[in-house]
Amino acid sequence: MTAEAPAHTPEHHDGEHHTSTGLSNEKLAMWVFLGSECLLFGGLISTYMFNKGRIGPDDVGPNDVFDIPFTSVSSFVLLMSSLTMVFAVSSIARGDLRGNRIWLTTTAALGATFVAGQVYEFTAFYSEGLGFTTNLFGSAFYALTGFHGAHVTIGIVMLMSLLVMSMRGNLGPERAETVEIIGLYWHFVDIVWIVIFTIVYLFPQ
Amino acid sequence: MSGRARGLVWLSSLLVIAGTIALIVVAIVVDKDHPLSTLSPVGRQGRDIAELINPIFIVAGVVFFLVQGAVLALWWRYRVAGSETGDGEYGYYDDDEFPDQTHGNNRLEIAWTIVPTVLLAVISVFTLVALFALDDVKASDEDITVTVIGQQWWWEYQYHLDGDTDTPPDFVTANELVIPVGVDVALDIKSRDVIHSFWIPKLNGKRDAVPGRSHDWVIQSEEPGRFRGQCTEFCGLSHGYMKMVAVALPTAEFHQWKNNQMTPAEAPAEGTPEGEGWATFSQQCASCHVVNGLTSAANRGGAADSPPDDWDIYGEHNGGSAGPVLTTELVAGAAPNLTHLMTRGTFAGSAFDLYLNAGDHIPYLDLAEAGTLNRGELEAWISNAPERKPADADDLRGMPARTGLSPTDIDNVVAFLSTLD
Amino acid sequence: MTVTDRTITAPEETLALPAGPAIAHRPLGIFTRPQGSEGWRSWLFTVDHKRIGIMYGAAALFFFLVGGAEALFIRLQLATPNGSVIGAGTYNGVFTMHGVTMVFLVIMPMAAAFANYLLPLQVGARDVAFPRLNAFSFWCFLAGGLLLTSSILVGGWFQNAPDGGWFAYAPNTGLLFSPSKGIDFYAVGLQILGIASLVSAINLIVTVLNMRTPGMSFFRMPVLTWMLLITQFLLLFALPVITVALFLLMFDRLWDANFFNVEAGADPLLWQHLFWIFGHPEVYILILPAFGIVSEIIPTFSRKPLFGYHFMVASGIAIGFMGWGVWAHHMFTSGVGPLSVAAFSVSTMFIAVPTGVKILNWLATMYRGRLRFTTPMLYAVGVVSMFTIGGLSGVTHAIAPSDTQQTDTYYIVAHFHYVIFGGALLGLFGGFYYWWPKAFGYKLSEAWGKASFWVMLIGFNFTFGPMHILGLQGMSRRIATYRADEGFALWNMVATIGAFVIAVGVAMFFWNVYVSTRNWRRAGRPDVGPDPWDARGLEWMTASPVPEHNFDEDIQVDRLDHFWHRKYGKDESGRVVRAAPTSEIAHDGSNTNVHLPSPSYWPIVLGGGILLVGYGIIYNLWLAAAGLVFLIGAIYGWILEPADDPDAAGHHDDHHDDDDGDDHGDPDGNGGPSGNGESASAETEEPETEEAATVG
Amino acid sequence: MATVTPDSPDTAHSPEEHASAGGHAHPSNWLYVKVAIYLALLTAFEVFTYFETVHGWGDTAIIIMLVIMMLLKFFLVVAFFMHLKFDSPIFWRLFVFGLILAMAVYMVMLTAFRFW
Ligand code: HEA
Ligand code: HEA
Ligand code: HEC
Ligand code: CUA
Ligand SMILES: [Cu+2]
Repeated sequence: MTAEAPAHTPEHHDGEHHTSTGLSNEKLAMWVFLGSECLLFGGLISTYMFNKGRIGPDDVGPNDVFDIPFTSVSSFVLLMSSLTMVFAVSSIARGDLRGNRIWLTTTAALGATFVAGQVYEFTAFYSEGLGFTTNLFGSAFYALTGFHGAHVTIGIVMLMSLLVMSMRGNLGPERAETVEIIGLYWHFVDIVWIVIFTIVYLFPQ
Repeated sequence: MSGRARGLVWLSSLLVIAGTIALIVVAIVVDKDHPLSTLSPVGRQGRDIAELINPIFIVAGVVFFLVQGAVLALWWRYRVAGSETGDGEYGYYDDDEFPDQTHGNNRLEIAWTIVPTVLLAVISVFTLVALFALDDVKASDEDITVTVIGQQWWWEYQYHLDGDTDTPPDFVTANELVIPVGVDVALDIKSRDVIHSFWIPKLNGKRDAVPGRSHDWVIQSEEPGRFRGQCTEFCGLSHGYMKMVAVALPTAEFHQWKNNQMTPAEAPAEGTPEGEGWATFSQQCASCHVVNGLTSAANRGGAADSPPDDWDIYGEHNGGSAGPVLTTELVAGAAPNLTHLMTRGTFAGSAFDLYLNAGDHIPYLDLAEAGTLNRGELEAWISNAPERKPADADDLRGMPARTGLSPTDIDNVVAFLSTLD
Repeated sequence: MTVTDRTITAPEETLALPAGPAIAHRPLGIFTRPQGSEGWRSWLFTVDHKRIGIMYGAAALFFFLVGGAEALFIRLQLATPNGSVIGAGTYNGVFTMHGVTMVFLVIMPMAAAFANYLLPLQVGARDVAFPRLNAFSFWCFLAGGLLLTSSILVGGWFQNAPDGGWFAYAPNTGLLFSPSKGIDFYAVGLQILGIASLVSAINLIVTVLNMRTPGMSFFRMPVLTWMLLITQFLLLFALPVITVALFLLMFDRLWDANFFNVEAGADPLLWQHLFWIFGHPEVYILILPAFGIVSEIIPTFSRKPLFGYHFMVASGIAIGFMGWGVWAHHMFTSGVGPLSVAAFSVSTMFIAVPTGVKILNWLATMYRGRLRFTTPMLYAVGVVSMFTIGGLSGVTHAIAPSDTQQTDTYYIVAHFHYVIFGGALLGLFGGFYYWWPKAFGYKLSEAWGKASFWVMLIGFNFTFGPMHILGLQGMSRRIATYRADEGFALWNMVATIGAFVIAVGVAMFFWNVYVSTRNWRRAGRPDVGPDPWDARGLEWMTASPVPEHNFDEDIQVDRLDHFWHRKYGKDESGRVVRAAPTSEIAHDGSNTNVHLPSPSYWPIVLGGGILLVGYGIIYNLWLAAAGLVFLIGAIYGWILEPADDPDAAGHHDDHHDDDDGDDHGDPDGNGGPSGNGESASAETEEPETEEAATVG
Repeated sequence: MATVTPDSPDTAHSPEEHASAGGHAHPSNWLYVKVAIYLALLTAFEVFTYFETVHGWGDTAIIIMLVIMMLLKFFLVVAFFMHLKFDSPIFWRLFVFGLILAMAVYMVMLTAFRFW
């Protein structure tokens, strides 16, 4: 070989994206990541369960602050955002870009409603005397729900980004999988809340 | 490398390995009797543990020699002599040197899965038996129970002669835990700040002192003696200097010691060096140190002469023997009760000897007569403790420097302390 | 200093990094991708798994010097009773940083070096699944490492170094008891390192699952690939646990939360559980890569296939599984109940079974082999021998009652240095010698290598052997000094001398690298050939150093040790004979038409952002907020970046580049005619061999 | 070197199984709506138990019921919304492995505090 640029002989296997399992890398990565997230939320939930009762008799406890009807509604909102997310995925798979945009927006809006509810809840609790530093219940509660809220927020940001891409014409049916993957994340955040809602709010204290 | 040189390396390494092993064996067998050795137990629990582990050491030793022997034998037997730089035609090996290409042997694999499994199953049976037996030893309720409180970086012992840890202790001492020979003494191990670990290797294994928790432990010595210990959970700056001593006394002497401990101190006459020392002490030191009969929580607003009345770790009785402590001072404020300082052989977390030439002198009460006061160390301690033993005095952890004291003051204080026997 | 003196193929070159027109700047500004494969900038922006692997290795070696220097300070301080070389405060920082550095900044990144370099090669892939993310992992790791290490210096020598021990037990690490910034550095640093490892774990798992070359079924993968895969799974599931623990600690320290505030009713054992649920899998994260390396080296130099391949794989998996059920053996004295102690004691013991299977299979591989004790082989056999010692002392710890005597003594210190130094580190060093020719095109000197091995081995045994005795004699760990009358003086002195002998051995390794490189260059950079050891894995089936595109064409694998079986067959009598010369089988790296993912600015930018956030959390939350904004900007830059440089050569993206899928169907992604007219290999200084690109 | 027959490839291992990814049918929107209705009903019932507590059921009974409903909801979302029911079993295994590991490890940890 000489110093000149070598000839470009085309590779015979074209740039086809085939993988050993036939599954896409991105989706596989997301599932692997979600497997890992189980341990993260598991740790936070156990920390909460371990600590919620470790408060003095006169301390602010779960029964003093929880407003179950309110939280039930916001939980329901988040639950339904999973449905709209599914619609977003199926619409883009069908090539229905308008529908996709509508459902993405709805999902993000429902998510935002949930986060807003959480912010409201936090301020209400705070005014009732439960701060992050008040006691172990407070610390554990805010840490757990705060982590979840952060996850939802990141999800909303991703949905909005998708929306912007879609508006600019960069989110066609060929990218349905991107939407699906972000959807997986979204659903995961939802199922985490299913667990949190039951364990944190509904379990008899 | 030439074959010769290689042989030399081979030989010398063998020698080194063999030598090391020999040294280890010698060290373990002959060199047993160290003050903290786990290999020469004196307490029943320590002995039980040793009896459990010694055969396991032997099993491990057998596996060790089998594996190392196999490595050496394979090396010796199957080594390809000659050049190892790999000038074979196709790379590293010449083409005709092929051993049998065995891929495996299921029977062998199963065998060497099962054999260790069985071996370990046997070991675990013994382990479990020993474990629950050791756990089972609970001193009866009326026996002496000592609440052991770790704090940065010394130990406090609160003696409950009736075994009831819910009432105020009969007396409080520090760093040297005195027990009667042959008796299982129950310990109730706690901490005032961070995690420590109480360990007198010759008597029993260790048990962590975890704040907010209370751990039961038992300690027993079959012979009289002074046994060294060391805090073994890393607890901050002076962890290395946080030691302790257990002293086992024959029953009669133990009672003598105990009765002495319950006697309050008396104020020295005014005008004497001791009296001067007491005056200085009451200004400079009594804010932290209790001397029963002389100082107490009084200096902080409590009643004089009252026995130390705070023994909880946290909660309403914040503080411990030094009296109420503000929560912001959680970690500090407690200081060793000095009422019978001179009956101890060591001070400041047993990091320093209180007496010179005392050796392992027994009985305990005679320590003062047997040795001479380690005056230099004590004076150095009083004038600048953090220099002798690192401390965080600003954060009220450890004893602050008293550099304001003149040499005479210190002499007087030491004279006063010498009366505390 | 034997360097194979092959035919001289190229003129002598200097090692200086070429400053040539490496990165061309083009009008799209930050949204173009950098280009080119030489010069230091090409390393900063590379997404090539091999270069990333090499950078991991280099960084790990650097940190090894740091951690080793700390170890030497420990040994100096402890050499004599009442030592006063460094004070107690500094000592606490030194041993904590030593432990943290060695575990998180030496062994783990060294393993990552091999994982990055070798995993794709061993499964016959062109690169990892997500090359840019891979680069990000490295820079993120480096950010975390530098942040942690900087704690030694900021605000004065060891004033702000973490000083709570590497497992940082609460509440000693709370603000009340540890008011310096040290624990903040610890928490933030480990958090950053955790992100790096987690991202890399996901990446490598997907790589192994998805990027295998045709025919490379799971049970045709080399054992190293298996062990690295298991390691990645352990990381995947263990890291979130310590993430939780570290967050709780940070919340306590930063915002007065109560998780470890005993006064508020907290139980400090929570930290211990969370730490060791992570911590025990972590120790297998440290050892499994080395087990994999040993499983590659021993067959090669025994000239036999690995004995009991399936059992080796299965035992690795078993170790990975069982590693999750034993964590409380670090807490036998901390007050967990007797039932827990019993359960964890027994479960711990049985880990000896799968590990023993490994040891015995290695021995069986050597049995009736043709053993050649090259340097890598010495290291591998060293692992078999030394790890066993550490493993056996591990089993004695598992006996819970006797562990109450051993825990937190030097007996434990001896145990874990035997398994970590004698197992993990020796294995990884063996790996350096073994794959060095693959990565750089020349072998390290055997003479220096062997000498350095023996010096290290002897020093190692003199350092840590006596610690068994010290521990049983009652010497506690983490004590800055000990009393003269405690009887520890002799063996401590021996250990200190041993440590300096190790240091000489380590220095000899670095010297070896230097002289071997020099000699090789002086000799005109002789070609070591694709397969210098007559080895078995696919990585040996391509040129050395590995060309940027790895393989000239996809390999169709038809069995375990595919490459070996292409080289050798059997004649009628069943004797093994050569079937074809290596040169015919191995790729020569001449296919320059493979399109590779373009380099990218963003991974390193993101790493910088993370560093900013890290310091911000420690010193000033406004800075952290600014860093976060920067970070988010960088993430969008990353996403918006075109999949390909429009000017770059080549046409087809050989595989997915990224996680976001943004690269598909990018309108102008498939670049037109190559503006600079260079492909990766055309730019190398030495067209003949392509070595320079990787070596420089 | 005499006639060389190359080693025959090992037949013990069948070549890699390729999951046919293209084939999975996307369920219809109506199915999703049905799932959502179930989810809503379950949630309603969950919340109902909370108020019913006031009338005094046993705590354990309530907890068991809540956990069952929680798991139902959980797996409904996972199976249908996240497509795990229709998608490659590899995803399922990866995710469930993490899930079970998390549950096992943390449950052992929590019970160790309480009972052991
Ligand atoms: C590379 C890392 C590594 C590895 C692989 C291991 C492997 C093992 N470890 Fe170790 N360990 C550490 C790193 C490691 N450890 C560290 C860093 C610490 C201290 C943390 C700290 O406190 O700072 C520690 C601490 C530690 C403790 C806690 C001690 C204490 O603090 O009180 C225990 C207790 O059980 C333990 C046990 C074991 C066991 C049983 C194994 C087993 O996996 C070993 C199995 C191997 C063999 C047994 C040898 C080969 C087997 C045969 C030849 C078969 C035949 C054998 C028999 C039948 C016995 N280790
Ligand atoms: C992970 C791997 C690892 C490795 C490789 C090592 C390597 C070494 N360790 Fe390790 N060590 C740990 C992990 C490791 N250690 C851990 C986890 C702890 C527990 C920490 C804790 O308790 O929190 C510990 C604790 C520990 C202690 C106990 C401290 C204490 O409890 O008080 C000691 C004491 O001797 C020690 C010594 C050594 C020595 C002498 C080496 C030697 O092998 C080092 C050899 C390397 C060198 C000597 C480097 C060579 C350097 C040069 C040639 C030149 C110097 C360079 C410059 C100045 C730039 N270590
Ligand atoms: C702010 C509190 C404080 C003051 C004031 C103080 N000390 Fe101390 N002292 C301590 C603490 C805490 C210890 C335990 C330190 C250690 O072992 O690390 C201690 C230990 C001692 C010991 C060793 C006790 C033993 O049993 O081991 C002696 C003796 C002593 N102090 C004497 C004095 C004298 C004399 C003064 C005054 C001149 C004084 N102290 C003032 C807190 C104090
Ligand atoms: Cu107290 Cu260590
Ligand atoms: Cu462990």
